[in-house]
Amino acid sequence: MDSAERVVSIFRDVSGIAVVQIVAIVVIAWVALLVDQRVLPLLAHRLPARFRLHVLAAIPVVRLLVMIVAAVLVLQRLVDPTLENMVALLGVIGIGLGFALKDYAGSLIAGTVSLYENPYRPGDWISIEGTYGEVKSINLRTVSILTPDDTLVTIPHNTLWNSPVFNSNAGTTNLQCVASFFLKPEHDGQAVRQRLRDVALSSPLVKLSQPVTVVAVETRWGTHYRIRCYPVDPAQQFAFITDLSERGRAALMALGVQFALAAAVAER
Amino acid sequence: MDSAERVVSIFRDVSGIAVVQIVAIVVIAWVALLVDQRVLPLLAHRLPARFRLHVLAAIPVVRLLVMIVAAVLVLQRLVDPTLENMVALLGVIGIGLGFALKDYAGSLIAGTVSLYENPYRPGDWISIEGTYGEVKSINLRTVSILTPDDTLVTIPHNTLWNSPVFNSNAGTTNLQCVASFFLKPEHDGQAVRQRLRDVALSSPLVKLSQPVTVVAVETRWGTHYRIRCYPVDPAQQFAFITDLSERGRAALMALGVQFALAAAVAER
Amino acid sequence: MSGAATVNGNHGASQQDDVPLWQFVKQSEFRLPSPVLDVRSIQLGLRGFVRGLLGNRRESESPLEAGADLLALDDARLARLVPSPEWSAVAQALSDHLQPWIEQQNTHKPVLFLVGAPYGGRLETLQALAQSDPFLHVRAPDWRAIVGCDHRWFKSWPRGTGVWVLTQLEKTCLRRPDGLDLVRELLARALSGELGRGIIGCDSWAWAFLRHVWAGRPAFSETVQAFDHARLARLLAPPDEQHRRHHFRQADNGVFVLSPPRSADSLRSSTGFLERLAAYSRGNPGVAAAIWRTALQLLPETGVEPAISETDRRKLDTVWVKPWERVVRPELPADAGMMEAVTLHALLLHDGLPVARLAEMLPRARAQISETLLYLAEAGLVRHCEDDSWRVTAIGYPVVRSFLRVNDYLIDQL
Amino acid sequence: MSGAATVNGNHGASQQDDVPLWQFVKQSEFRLPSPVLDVRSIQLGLRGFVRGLLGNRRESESPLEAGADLLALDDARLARLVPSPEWSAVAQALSDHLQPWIEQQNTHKPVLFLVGAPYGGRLETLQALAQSDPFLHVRAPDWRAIVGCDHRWFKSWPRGTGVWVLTQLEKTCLRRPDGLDLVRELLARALSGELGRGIIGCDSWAWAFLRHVWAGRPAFSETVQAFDHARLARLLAPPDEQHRRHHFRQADNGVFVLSPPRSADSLRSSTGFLERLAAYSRGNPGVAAAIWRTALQLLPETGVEPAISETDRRKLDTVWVKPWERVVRPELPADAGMMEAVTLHALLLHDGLPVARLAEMLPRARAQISETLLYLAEAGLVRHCEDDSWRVTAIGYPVVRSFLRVNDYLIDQL
Repeated sequence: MDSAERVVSIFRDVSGIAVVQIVAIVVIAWVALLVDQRVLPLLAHRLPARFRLHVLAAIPVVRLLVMIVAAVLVLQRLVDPTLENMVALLGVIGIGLGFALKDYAGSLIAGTVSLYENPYRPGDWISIEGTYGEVKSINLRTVSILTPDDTLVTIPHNTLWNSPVFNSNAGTTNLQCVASFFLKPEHDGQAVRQRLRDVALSSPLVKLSQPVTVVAVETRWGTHYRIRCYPVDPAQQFAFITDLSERGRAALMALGVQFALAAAVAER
Repeated sequence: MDSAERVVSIFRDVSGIAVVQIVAIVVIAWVALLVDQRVLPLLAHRLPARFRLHVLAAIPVVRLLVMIVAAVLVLQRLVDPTLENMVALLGVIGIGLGFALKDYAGSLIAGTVSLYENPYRPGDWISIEGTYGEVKSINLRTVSILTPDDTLVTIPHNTLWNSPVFNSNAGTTNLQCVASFFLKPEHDGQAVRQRLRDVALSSPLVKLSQPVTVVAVETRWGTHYRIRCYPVDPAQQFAFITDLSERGRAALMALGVQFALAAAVAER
Repeated sequence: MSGAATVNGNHGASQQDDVPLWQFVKQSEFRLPSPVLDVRSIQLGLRGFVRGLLGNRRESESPLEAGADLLALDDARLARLVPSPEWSAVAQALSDHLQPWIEQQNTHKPVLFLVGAPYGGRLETLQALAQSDPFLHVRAPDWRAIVGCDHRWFKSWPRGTGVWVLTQLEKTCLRRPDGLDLVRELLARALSGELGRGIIGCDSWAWAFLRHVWAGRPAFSETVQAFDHARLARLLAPPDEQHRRHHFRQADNGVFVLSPPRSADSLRSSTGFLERLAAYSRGNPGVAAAIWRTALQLLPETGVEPAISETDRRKLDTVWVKPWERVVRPELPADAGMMEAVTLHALLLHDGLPVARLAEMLPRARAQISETLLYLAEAGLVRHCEDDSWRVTAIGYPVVRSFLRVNDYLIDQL
Repeated sequence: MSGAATVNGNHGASQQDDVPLWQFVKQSEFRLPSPVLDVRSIQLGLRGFVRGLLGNRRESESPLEAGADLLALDDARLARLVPSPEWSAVAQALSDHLQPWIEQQNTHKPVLFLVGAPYGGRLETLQALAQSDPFLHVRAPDWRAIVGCDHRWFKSWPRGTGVWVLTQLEKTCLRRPDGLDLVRELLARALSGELGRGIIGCDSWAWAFLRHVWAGRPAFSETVQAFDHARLARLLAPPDEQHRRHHFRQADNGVFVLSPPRSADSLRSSTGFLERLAAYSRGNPGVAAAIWRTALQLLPETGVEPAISETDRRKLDTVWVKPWERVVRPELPADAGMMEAVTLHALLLHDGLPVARLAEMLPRARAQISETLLYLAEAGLVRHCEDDSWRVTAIGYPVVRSFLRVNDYLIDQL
């Protein structure tokens, strides 16, 4: 028995096929889909806001269920449900699915690799393709990041293959924060640096077990000072930078140095 | 026995399949996943910060383990675990995986090439696609760079194929630092240059076995001086530039020259 | 200076041991009392757990009548039973310990630091020392002098041949950007020998912070050695009164907590109470004494009964000590967060601060800081002192320290 | 000037060798003592290793009674046993060495440089030379004159027909942006012959640094040749006292470290100690003498014993030398980092500096620099001198040099 004959033999004899039944199934499924697509949204908009989202979320699920049930019922009427037939059928479907699932499988594998390589862990503050936030959960296919704007970003693990991952704390609670100051060049650098160091040391949120450094570099529009230090809790990084900037500005004003301001050009 | 028959024969007889067992395994796995996803995060948020990250990091690992165990247990009940059967099954899975692992393999090969070509070694300060930092480790698929902001960047070796790699010290401890000064053109150039050379020579962090040079170029917003010299330790490059800028500014102010400030355009 | 100086100055006649009561050692030789994890306490804990499950109380063991109400002691009684150490004697011991350094004109050690945890007795010892003869007392600067980095303070430095004593280095700085210059100047002058020879006392929390300000190492710092249970027993033993001798027995089983002096009427004299007290207080004598005070109870004196039996007499002279599990220690409120942490941390770093100073340091409004302080005071963790500053309480210090530790704040080394 | 001038001026009668004790050579002819890697020391090391494995001590070899406590020598004894060289005689040797240059009116060599490592005797020799007759002493400028590049210093240059001597070129510059102009001016004037003929002494560290400031080559620089073990033996041998002759024997095996003068009572006269001392000190006589001093020990004199036997007499006159492995040499603290390195480097470049000058050079606060200095002083690497400046100690110099070398700082060539 060669393979072509076997494929044909899977199907029942034409006499056995209940055409009427199949047509009925298709029509009923079509009506159910119509109801799902049209009636549920209308219903949802009449419900209070709490339920609306749940009802709307149910629409695609119901659609998928209707389709699967219809397909199974039709197949049952087309194919003789012996074990051999089912296995062969599943094999054919499997190959098709395989191609369709290539990207999904890639993400799943990337997810597995990410567990081994640990470029991000839940609780890390990472940046992928310009999106910065805290890793909330690592799912099978994706990683969920909560940005400081409280936006949940779902990024497929796939991006791992070709994009760098910036991890600010890499599994520890040490997350460096940088506070910048721009001054006109005519000032006492040593005094400014010492004072900015004191600003960091005297912030109540600073983690003193990590180093505090102040670096300066001369730019075209003035001297750019950076305080590099670590907050006690990574979640407080923005409050910490705010505190540093505030104290730093006040301390520099008390020292009598002048701030350099670049004339900015709006890009957008 | 041709291939179709073999595929079928892999499966045990229907009578042998413990459907109840399989359902039980799936249900238990599902409950375990639910506990993993819901209970562990709750637990983590009650723990002090030190433990929280470890517990959160365990979630996806636990999930993977549960899934693998469940899959193995189910397969065991579906498939007769003879050697032939297992090889055939793994072969099918292997082909699927092969497609998905295309990118992974590419990175692995690039990693091997990088070991031979040495564009970066651990300890080098490199810049790839705008990310500057010290190479911390070279892994199979990626290279890990620690930026001055203490951010760990994981870059796939893949980028090697299409992007240039900037290596500042190339396996030595000689890493050139540049300190810039912008002056109004009305000044004694020779005195300024001599003084800036003395600034570099008198920095305690300078590596005197490497040359110290001072170059100047006239720009639209004034004279741009650059001190080029090497720190004793590449890790101190920012402290070194800070020290040079500070001494340089003080020395230039003592000389009575005026700094030029460009009406710069803010980039961001 | 090698080894350790001793003082046995709590009261005249007491157990003469090999180990001195107050030991002064280099900071690197500081050893915490060993944590209590011996077989006996696990045994006891298991037995208690099983009893708790079975629900039977162990009245049988208790030497007290069922339902006897024990009362907490009033302040006068407490002062008699748990007297504070004689600081002048401790200061004498410190002086003896430092004698080699004082005599040897070693120019590369112009100053010595004495670092001690809050309530560890360091401040009182140095205050007593500064009053004694070859020592000169240095007054702490005003807070305005700190903020302004007022060098006139150095002008008023005591001159003379003696060794000067600055009792509180933590009161020469404020943790704000303009509050660290004076202490830096002080350390620069002191270490270069410009100010002569001196002893600088510093709170262990301020010391940990100042090491970052100044990048110093604990090379020249001495400290009070932690009190283990044996030395705690000697520290807490009350002086004998004229005819009454006090017995300290544990309320649930009658075991003598402090071994009865000069008598052997009980074979069991240790309950693990003092071991746990030493471990919990990290050998800090002030903290241990404060917890000890709250653990003491008396039977109520039932009026004037003339025909009181000898047994009852002894019972009245017996001070009952609560079992360790029932000693009420303050706890951090469950919702304590960043605000509570930074407030407590600031109080510890400065060894107490008034609200006005706190408000200049913390990035919150003064009303919110006051509210936090009252909330913490309610929990028994801080108190408002006579000089208008707020301090962490002795009894709350261990729990505050561990709260700050688990939240990654900078903690002290002692 | 060809060859090398000699001086044998340590004490009158001693071994007359072909090699002079103090040799002055061109810097290019400077040769370090050969490192000790001979067969014998490997043999000894192996034997010791095997003995260590087998666990048997070699008390049998020691000429001392077991348990005999050896004492370190007091300063008076040390001064007698290890006298400092007679610098006037060394200066005479230098003068003789320079005679051809002084006589020959060679205009294209107006100045000569004498470069020497710290403690190498260069400074003392030049100071003695400047006192002797045809030489004129040039005073070093004040630090304010250096920073201000004050040309009045040249006005006060000694005039006359003699050769002037500037003993410390390193004291004419400060390593700060405004501290290098004066030395540049000085070198320009001196090399052009404007100042007449002179000898400039320079520390080897400052010399290495000034070569970068001035882009000079070591063309006219002379130096003191390194002392190998043979010359060290002659340098360290004490002068004979009236009736007592001292023997220097190694404490663990009794071998004579310095060969006993005019006697042949021991065939073994070398233990490798001096070879190692020469290699470790890089032939620097000051450093070698400092380490030698710490290695000497005596048996305690047990009161006045009249009936002392001849053997005992000799034992008392014997100075016991610790084996090289047991000579305590200072070490860099394990946590020494950038701050320690830059501090030590600045001290070496300027051959000692006060704290105030250091603070102007290093990018740290004064308190931190003071603390670092005290920390290094504790480790025995620096000391505070009478003129308020801090210097690297002779005994700590080798380890400081190798610390700076492995950390890639600029080191000297000697």
